[in-house]
Amino acid sequence: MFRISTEPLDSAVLQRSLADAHAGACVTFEGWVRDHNEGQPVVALDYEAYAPLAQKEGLRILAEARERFAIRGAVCVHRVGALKIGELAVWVGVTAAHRGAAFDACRYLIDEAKARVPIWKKEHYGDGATVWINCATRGDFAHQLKT
Amino acid sequence: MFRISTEPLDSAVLQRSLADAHAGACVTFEGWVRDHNEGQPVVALDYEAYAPLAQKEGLRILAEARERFAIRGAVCVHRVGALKIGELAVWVGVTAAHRGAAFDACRYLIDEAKARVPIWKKEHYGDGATVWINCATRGDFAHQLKT
Amino acid sequence: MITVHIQYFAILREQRGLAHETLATHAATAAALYEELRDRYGFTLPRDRVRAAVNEEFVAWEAPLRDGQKVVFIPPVAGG
Amino acid sequence: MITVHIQYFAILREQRGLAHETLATHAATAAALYEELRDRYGFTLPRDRVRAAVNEEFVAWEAPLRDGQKVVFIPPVAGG
Repeated sequence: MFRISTEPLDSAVLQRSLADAHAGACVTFEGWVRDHNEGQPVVALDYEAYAPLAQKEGLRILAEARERFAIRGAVCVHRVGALKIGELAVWVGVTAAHRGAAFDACRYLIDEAKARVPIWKKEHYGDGATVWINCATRGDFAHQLKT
Repeated sequence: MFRISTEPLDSAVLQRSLADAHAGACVTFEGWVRDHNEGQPVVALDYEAYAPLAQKEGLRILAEARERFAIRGAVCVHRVGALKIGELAVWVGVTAAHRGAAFDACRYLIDEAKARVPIWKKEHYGDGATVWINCATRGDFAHQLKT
Repeated sequence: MITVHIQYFAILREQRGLAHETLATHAATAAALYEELRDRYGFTLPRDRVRAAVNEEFVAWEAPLRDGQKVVFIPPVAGG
Repeated sequence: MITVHIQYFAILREQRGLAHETLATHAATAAALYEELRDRYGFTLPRDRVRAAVNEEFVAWEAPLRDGQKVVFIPPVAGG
């Protein structure tokens, strides 16, 4: 299951959705809003998604994980909207008979989701500045150096 | 924190204990009692620990993980007693600024805990037979083949 | 001349100053349309850091644009 | 002759039929004690699949045993 959520994520509920008597291992990844990035204090984040394409790309990544790894269940949910420090931005959970496949698939899902799913993150810093992550261009860097 | 627990584990409570505004990633591993092992239907499990030494060895493994990986928090709790299918046998959670360290440390902790901490598992099968896992000897296998 | 529906996200939405518009264009490909919009609105992202999507699927930059299509330009993603 | 306190776990507890005992022995090392108990109680695990712990720490098989120590033999572990 892949989902973009405008509501806060509840990891306990998400994990219960993976309950499975055939599974011996459950590995989860949670992405939390961190209070700093590359040395800068971060006070809040906005996440934004192109939901229809995010959904399709998310399902493709889940299908790839099922092909590559001997897993049973897999879920990825990404929050969008205005998030505060400590809030849950993304939840990935994978179950498998054995732990190796669960770890590998969970890592694959979050790595691919971060690289491919059309979701964007804007950081708000203590001084009021904001930056769309990964969108800086040479000109922006020059500007940042001057200020 | 390492702990041997005679009470059921609550993963939501354990994960909340890792809350940390400096952490951007939280990876957890849960070991669940699976309804089969190597083709045999399993109906229940007993876990037993040599608690004082388990505690010391668990803390050593956590300290090793802190030395090897750039992590912030790490918790491992293992349940002992009579467990039913689907119950949580072991919970490992790791937080870090970045996800790579959290995945690697979580994997290290469960691998080392399974290999080194004095905890034993007895499986109960559908036909009433029981086996202490990893304790079969050549004679046992011969016996199993005959029955 | 074709008419396309463009939706903007993230840094492109901010630099354009709106979230979607319907536009008549002579651009024959997604690439040509991005360069046209970049000239007009001063998008800072060069095309090689952006991807194109048409009707909710990623497309190659040189895929031909057709009348009535929904076009989205995807700035570098940053989920997680 | 020394007296040691032995605690049994898992398969060794079941094969011994009790969880702990205090024992007088001539065994000078953990290795000698395990072999003595194995002969007496028919433990199925050969020594190379077992580890020894004395006073709540793992020890080498050839570490000398002393009077009053707590000895535990550790069958192959299987946590998780």
